[in-house]
Amino acid sequence: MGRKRDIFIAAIILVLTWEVVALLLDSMALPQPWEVIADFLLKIADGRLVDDFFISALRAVLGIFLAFVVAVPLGLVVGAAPSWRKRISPFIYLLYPIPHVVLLPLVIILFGIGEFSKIFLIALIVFFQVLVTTRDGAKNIHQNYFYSMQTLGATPFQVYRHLVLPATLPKILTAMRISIGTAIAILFFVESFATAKGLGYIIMDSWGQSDYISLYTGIFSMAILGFILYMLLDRIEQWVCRWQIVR
Amino acid sequence: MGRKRDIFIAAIILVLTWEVVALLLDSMALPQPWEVIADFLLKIADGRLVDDFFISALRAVLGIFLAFVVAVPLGLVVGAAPSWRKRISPFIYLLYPIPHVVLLPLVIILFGIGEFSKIFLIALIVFFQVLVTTRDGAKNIHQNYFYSMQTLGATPFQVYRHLVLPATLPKILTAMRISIGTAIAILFFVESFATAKGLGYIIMDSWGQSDYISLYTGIFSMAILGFILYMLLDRIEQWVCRWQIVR
Amino acid sequence: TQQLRIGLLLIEDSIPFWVAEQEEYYQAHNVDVQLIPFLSALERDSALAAGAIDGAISDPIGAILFDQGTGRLKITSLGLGKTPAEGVFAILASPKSDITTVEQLKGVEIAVSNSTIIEYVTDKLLQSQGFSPDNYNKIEVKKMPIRMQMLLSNSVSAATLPEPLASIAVAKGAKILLKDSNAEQSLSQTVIIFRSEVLDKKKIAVQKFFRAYGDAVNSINTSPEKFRALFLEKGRIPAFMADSYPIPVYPQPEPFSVELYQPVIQWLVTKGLVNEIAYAKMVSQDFMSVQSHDD
Amino acid sequence: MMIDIDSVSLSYGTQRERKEVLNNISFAIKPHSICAIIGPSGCGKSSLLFLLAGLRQPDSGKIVVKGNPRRGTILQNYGLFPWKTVAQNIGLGLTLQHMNKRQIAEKVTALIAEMGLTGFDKHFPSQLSGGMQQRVALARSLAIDPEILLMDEPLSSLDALTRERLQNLFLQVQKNKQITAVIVTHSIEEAVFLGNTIVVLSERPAKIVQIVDNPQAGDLSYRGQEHFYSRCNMLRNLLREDKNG
Amino acid sequence: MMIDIDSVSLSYGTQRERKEVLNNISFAIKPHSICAIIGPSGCGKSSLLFLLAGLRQPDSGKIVVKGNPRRGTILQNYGLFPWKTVAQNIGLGLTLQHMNKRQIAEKVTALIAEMGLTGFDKHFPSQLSGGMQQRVALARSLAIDPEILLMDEPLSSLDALTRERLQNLFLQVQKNKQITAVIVTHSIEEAVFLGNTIVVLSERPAKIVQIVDNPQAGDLSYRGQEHFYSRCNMLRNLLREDKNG
Ligand SMILES: Nc1ncnc2c1ncn2[C@@H]1O[C@H](COP(=O)(O)OP(=O)(O)OP(=O)(O)O)[C@@H](O)[C@H]1O
Ligand SMILES: Nc1ncnc2c1ncn2[C@@H]1O[C@H](COP(=O)(O)OP(=O)(O)OP(=O)(O)O)[C@@H](O)[C@H]1O
Ligand SMILES: [Mg+2]
Ligand SMILES: [Mg+2]
Repeated sequence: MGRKRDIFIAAIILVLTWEVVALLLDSMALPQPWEVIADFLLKIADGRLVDDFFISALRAVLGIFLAFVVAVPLGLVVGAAPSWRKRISPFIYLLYPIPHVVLLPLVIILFGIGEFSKIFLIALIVFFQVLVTTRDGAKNIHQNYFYSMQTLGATPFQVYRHLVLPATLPKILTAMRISIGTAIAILFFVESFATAKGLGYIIMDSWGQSDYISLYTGIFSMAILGFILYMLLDRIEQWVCRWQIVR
Repeated sequence: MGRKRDIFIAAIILVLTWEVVALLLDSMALPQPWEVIADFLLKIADGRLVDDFFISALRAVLGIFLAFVVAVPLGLVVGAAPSWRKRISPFIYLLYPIPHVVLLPLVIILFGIGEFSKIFLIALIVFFQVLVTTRDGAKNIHQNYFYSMQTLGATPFQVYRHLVLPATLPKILTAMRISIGTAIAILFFVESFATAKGLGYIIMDSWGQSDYISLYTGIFSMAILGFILYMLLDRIEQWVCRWQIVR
Repeated sequence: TQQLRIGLLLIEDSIPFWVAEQEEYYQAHNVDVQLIPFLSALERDSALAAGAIDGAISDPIGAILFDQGTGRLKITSLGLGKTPAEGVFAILASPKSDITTVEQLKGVEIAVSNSTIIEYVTDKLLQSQGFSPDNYNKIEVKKMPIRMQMLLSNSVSAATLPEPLASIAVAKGAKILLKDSNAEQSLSQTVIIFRSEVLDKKKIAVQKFFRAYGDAVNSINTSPEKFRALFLEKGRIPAFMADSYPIPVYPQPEPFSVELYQPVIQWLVTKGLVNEIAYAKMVSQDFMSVQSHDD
Repeated sequence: MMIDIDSVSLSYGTQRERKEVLNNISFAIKPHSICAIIGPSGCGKSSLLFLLAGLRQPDSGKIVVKGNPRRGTILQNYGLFPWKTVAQNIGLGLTLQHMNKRQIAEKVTALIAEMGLTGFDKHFPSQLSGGMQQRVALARSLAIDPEILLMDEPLSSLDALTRERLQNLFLQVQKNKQITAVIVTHSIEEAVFLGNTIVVLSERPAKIVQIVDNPQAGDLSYRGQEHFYSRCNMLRNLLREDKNG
Repeated sequence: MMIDIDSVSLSYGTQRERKEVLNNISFAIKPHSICAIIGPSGCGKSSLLFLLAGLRQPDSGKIVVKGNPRRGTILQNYGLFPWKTVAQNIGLGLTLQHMNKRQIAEKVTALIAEMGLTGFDKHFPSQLSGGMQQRVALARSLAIDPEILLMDEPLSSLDALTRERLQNLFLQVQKNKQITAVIVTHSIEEAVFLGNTIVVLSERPAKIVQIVDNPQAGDLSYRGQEHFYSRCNMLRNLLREDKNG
């Protein structure tokens, strides 16, 4: 399949670039790929990394899920209904640009130091990205579609179900892609308290010890985790957005 | 104007909510709004905060600018040309989900510890969000528009100039919104080395001293900075997307 | 003239560096020193790894972990911490817990930062009280402010914190159970480290730097109050203890001693974090010999 | 279902740049009759239909519809949902009314056959030709058994034969179900064949040029008669005179 | 500009579910003539035009156009750019050819006037009626002075009078500039009035039913003559027979 080949070529190019840069820089801060891949395979083989991988995956996915469950419906309503948009947008604009990781102490007070705080923090950060993307997507639906719905006597809920949601779906998938990147990228932060498991923990722990090979093993694992999620998402997109492909 | 009123109401509601939560929690981790606002006004009045505000704004804006200059053209091409999309997407999928802040040592090797490293790090993180959003936007342009361009004998560049760019503009603005949020939110990270200026520095520094009033003054300033940028963006949108409003 | 870029954390240990700059001792000794502030050890180590700074202020654990026996850097001098009294760490109990004695820490979770001086001091303090490693549990919380906040909100019952956070926590009701300033021997020190490459290539500059540093130490020790403002600013001392906070007596730069080195390397080896590294390989003696004691 | 249009006016644009589109339009549509609206391109026919469908409010005047009849509407640009298949698009109105799935499927299948779209039920609108899309839109508005049917050039993209067949089909349904219908058309022949009354509008801003009574409309044999052609010519002249004078 | 269509076939869909649309179509279009294509809705007329415009490639067979003539094309759905004003849309082809701004403005203004769109130059397509949008599309393809003009139902949304006026305008331009034109239309009258040759296609998959020579086409007085009507009836019968038999 052409797709598999493209991925393979991309991976090769990335590793080669990495190798060349590592050789040129010759610095402990960028180990060579073979060192990292050997470390990665070793840790996978002896099972150490497997747990971390799955626990991080779970945290990221649950965080994204939590954010979507709230942000998508809200984004659809805020985007599609101008009166809501006017009222809610100032909140988004005031609350989005603050660094939510700094609110960690607050999150801990509210939800304790368990898993939920971690998932909540991921959800909180992803939430705004999903909200803004969904809102902007729903805003740009052509008025004629609303007219068609209206002439068919749709209730407001039906308008969301049959028009706003499917029309915004491609943008929601974009939001999902951005979320995956963000959620994984902030694991290193949310896994720096009250846990000794997870790719984020590995990264911070090795970074603290200046163990750059482990650090890059963590990064490498995250790239793979993200990649797997992206592939899944592409599958989903091919299914739910069939109508865009056939045209 | 209704808009100003909406913003005002939103601000009031936020401050009131904050007040109530602060009173309920009664924790140093969440000071009361009046303490923070007083501190903010004092620091603005004596000029201390003004520098920080502008230097942070500059770093964020330059980072976003740098990211856009590269990511938008790339995203347009990758989105609109299926062959490019197939080839470049694996790179995006492999490189996006890694926590780019962890690449700090690498960035420092390449660009030193001066201003440029800070701006570059912001740009790097924002880059992928813009790339993904632009790409997905350009992907969803209806084939008929391409046919129209083709019948008019447009060169590939003209297709981008007259079709792909304007059609993707609403999504690019969405990307801009997400970038603003992200860029400001990661200031706290990029301003924690080799600088003693900036809102991010204030936040991390006060956090380190558990000076939560200063911390929230920093957060508060960031919210305002973001808000100002969002208002500017809404203005720009009203101008460049006139055709969407009139319909 | 050769330039030295030195990474500093905003702690009281780095005051002599700033004093030397303010009093123009670097110029006096004809060395160009650029001081670069960092908010945490992580960014400092990144800059060090990237070669963007030549030297830094650090702690022995961090320095040895960074080096890993590769000879990338050397501990060039001791900063604060020669005597136990200069210790800055404390194990504290949460305001809302009923823990009041060290004994009650048994079986309790203590928030620390793994593989750092924090964990080291915690182990040492508790073991000096007769605890065995399985008497207590450590819970990982990397970021200092979060650890403190967790302590104050009773999310954890105990935590190890450095000054000035320990004092702030006490002011908020936390109870000090153990302090390394009360220990029988010095447990925590700061050290000045340089990259080996720099020590080779800019030997003279480093020597000059230490002379300037020594001058600054003298100035501070002679009239500490003169530098209180600078001390409060660069040491990031919270306002509520600004006036009462004692300015320590800074020692002249001197080599990091074997006595201080041994327990650290042993702890690291026992934990499996590094292989044994010979004292002479890690610690440099060269730069103090030229030190003139002109006070 | 009596529809009463009472001194309706409408403008587009901002205060600064107003374009008047409908200028004091009044007429009534008798229950169970077909009203055809003709007029030059851009005069305001679609705008008038928007008002009748309740999609916009007039600047002044009012539109009174007795009771709360089920309305079927076909907009000029089909308004199909690209993410729904032909069958889903046609059945949408019924789905919204919570009719059960089997009944919907039956009704949709019958309509697809009548529209000559058999075999295309699982296609998306983008896979259809222009005329096929238009037939889907027609089927969708017929599916809900409307009491009032508002149609904006519903057959404009169809070839002559298909068009005639669907005109006949429409007439039959309209008579059986006693539908009150408004059809905007640019085909004078279509207006004369279908419209019990024909409303002739002037250039923008649209005023009523004349309301023509057309008692023979809907008679299948009408199309061949001489009377039919003279009617058409009369309307053509009306339009031409309005344009020139 | 001779256009030669040689045993062209086309299918849509996947291997599993193929729909044949064009079945072995061959005919030639004489230079400087107008070729009208008629056939039932959904038979494949637009698809054939796509092939002529080079927007798709046939599955088999080939289309030969001598030289590299400037082609103007009007697709069935107008294909206007919603983010460009009327003036920008009409001038787009010229802008792409780097003509200077003043010349473009002049040409565009003249075309806007001819299309009866004066005053709408700064409007966006969404602010126009269906027929006005169609006129903009026509103007856009005329602006580039095409040597070949391919039009898919270019006048379908226009009222009878505007339509006739634009047919006459088109004829005049076609003769002056010696354009070779292909017009897909569902109006038999339009095909007979404009088409020097009329290609009649069958139901999908489209085969050629007959190629009708129509020497009187383009004669302004033709429309009134009896001969005109009998031609129309002949074509209507051709189509009907194909459908039924
Ligand atoms: N993208 C597509 N995918 C699948 N089938 C298609 C596609 N485009 C067109 N078709 C099919 O091709 C056939 C011919 O379509 P085409 O648009 O050429 O018809 P047409 O003769 O122009 O019809 P009309 O007069 O209604 O415009 C139709 O049956 C249609 O369903
Ligand atoms: N959203 C809008 N904003 C501004 N002007 C508009 C808008 N919609 C329609 N118009 C104007 O209103 C006038 C009438 O439009 P309308 O669509 O009602 O015409 P129509 O009679 O249906 O024409 P056609 O036969 O071409 O479809 C046109 O001049 C058009 O420019
Ligand atoms: Mg209309
Ligand atoms: Mg067609």
